[in-house]
Amino acid sequence: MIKMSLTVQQHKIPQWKIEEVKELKEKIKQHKTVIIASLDGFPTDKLHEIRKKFRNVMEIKVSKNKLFERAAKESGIDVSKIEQYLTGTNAFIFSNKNPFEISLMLSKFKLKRYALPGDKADEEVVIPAGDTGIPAGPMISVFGKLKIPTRVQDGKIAITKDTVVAEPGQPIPPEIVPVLQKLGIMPVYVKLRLKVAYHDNLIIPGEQLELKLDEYKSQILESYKNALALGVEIAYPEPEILKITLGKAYRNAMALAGESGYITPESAQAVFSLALAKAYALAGAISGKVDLGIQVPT
Amino acid sequence: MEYIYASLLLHSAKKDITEDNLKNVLTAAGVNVDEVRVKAVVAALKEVNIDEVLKNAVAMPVAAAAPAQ
Amino acid sequence: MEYIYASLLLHSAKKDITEDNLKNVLTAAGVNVDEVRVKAVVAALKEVNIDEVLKNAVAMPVAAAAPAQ
Amino acid sequence: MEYIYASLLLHSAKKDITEDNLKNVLTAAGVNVDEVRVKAVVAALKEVNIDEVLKNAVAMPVAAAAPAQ
Amino acid sequence: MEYIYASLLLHSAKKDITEDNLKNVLTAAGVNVDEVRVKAVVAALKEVNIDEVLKNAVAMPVAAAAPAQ
Amino acid sequence: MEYIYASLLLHSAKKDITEDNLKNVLTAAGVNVDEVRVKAVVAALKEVNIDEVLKNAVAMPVAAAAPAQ
Amino acid sequence: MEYIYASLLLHSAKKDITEDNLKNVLTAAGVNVDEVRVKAVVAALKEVNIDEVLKNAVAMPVAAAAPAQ
Repeated sequence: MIKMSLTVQQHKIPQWKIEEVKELKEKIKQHKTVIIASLDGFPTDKLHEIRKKFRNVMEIKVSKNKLFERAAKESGIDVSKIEQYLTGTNAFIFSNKNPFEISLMLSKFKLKRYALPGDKADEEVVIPAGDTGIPAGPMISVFGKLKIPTRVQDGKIAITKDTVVAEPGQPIPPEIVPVLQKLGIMPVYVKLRLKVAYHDNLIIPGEQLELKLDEYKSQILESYKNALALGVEIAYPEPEILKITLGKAYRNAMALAGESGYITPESAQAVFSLALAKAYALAGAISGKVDLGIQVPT
Repeated sequence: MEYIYASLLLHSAKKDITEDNLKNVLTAAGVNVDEVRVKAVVAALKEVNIDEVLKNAVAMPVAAAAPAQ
Repeated sequence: MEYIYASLLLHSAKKDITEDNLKNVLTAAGVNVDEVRVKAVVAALKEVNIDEVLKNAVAMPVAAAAPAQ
Repeated sequence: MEYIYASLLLHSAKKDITEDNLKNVLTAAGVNVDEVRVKAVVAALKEVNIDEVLKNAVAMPVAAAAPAQ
Repeated sequence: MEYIYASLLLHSAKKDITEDNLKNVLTAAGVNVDEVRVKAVVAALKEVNIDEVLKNAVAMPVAAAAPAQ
Repeated sequence: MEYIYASLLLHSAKKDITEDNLKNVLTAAGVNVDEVRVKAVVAALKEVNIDEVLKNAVAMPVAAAAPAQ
Repeated sequence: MEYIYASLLLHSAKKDITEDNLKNVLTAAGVNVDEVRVKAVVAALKEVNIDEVLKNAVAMPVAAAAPAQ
């Protein structure tokens, strides 16, 4: 008897953990998509902004990896495929949306933070003209070094002209970091890093979740061009394609007229343009050696 | 491209691009006329402003070609 | 350009561009055939490698004018 | 490019580009459907205005094509 | 353009562009299939080296003048 | 293109492009003159304002720079 | 440009561009021949692969003047 109760004692799990696993299980059950996002290096106050912005689309819960793993296992998820992502501090996102859509939404939502020394700018950093409220003192030489024009006004430093101190992608001069904070300028973006999505029994690694829309656009363009080219090739009778086919036929006709020297009021331009182009090319080829008494456009 | 050249020929001759006209021209050129295609081409061309298309085609490089051999 | 379109039609239909063929096509298109022109075109095209011309015409950069809106 | 062609086919047929529609088309074409890819394409194309992209393409030269052999 | 996209889808999936395949794809896309058109497209594409056409389509100078708005 | 070059030569020399002048130039160049073609060219040029055409041709970005040797 | 047109005429007629030939053509066109220039042109053209030059001239985008309207 005593032994048994000891065993129970050993496995006793705090009530809050039991509750949390239960809650996580509920959320897993209720949502088609579960995404594990890394909070390492992510300012926690920003999580609040994301929650607020997307509260109709997703739920975000910060929890311990062990608890999530247990909830996932008890929900029938093959944990072996996600345990590699259950390290560090994570947030768990629950949604019924396609995980790629979630990823797009999150990447389009620009969250900004103050710069830290060593950061690169994600957008142009401009020190605006106006009072800084900074007392005249050693900061004047910092501004001077960064070629920010200043003057002293009532004992405070005033910037006389909007000045760019970093272009996007450039490192932000560490000396200016405190000034940026003072002026309320947040030039660095923070993004929730999605590590993996679980959706409809599919495991989708984070790097795949990042949709390159430009690539899709260029593929659409290429496909369309291919379709038009193929359509033109078989003279597919559809207005969209016929327009191009007619143009091609017309240019063929002009080319043939030009090459055979067939003159009509319509083709004269093509015929003589071709002849002239050739004449000028030939003139150009010898213009260095012969004074032709003409000006050769080059 | 036969149907297209035939259509442009008619257009250039200021004739309507009708099924009959198209068939006549194609037949005269020894083309085995495909009725369905004729219908499709005539229908599609109704939606196209040929003069406009040709004008734009000219805005494009005037053709050319390798030197006649 | 009727004579050129008619020639291209014949070429495209893999028929020889002869005076007779050209006249037939043009007549079918309702064109009043000008014998001199027919002869001239047939003679001129004899000196031209049409396939070559067409290939180059098409391969050319068609720096499309943006459609004027 | 199968997924893109299938999507453009649906777009051209004025059908929604949904996972189910896309899978149906791809399967009919004998493509082994990759679920993840389908989801990615559907999500991406929700963000891309296909008509807009195509409109820009039309301003483009489509000279196209090898000479008919 | 549905018939063209469907053909390109099949080509891209390395399937033959046959009447049956084309019809399957179009039907799956919810297109009301026009038998005659299917026949015409399949016949026309038989004479075309699609890979060659696509190669040139891509090689085309994409002078994509964005339509001036 | 002989007939065109000969015409341009006459035009450039400020001579009328008449059948006789054209024949003279072509003969001097050793060309076997085809009367029909001469007639056709002279007749066609009557309908064309050569100065205008040449002006446009030159105004064009005829990027006809000599190939770098 | 008379000397160039005359040279192109000879080249196009597959005649050698010699001083005599050039003078003949120019004289036939009513041009007052400048002996020095004839010599210079003939000498310079000897060093030029005319076919090559013409081919390149043609391959160039002769971007036709867009119809101004």
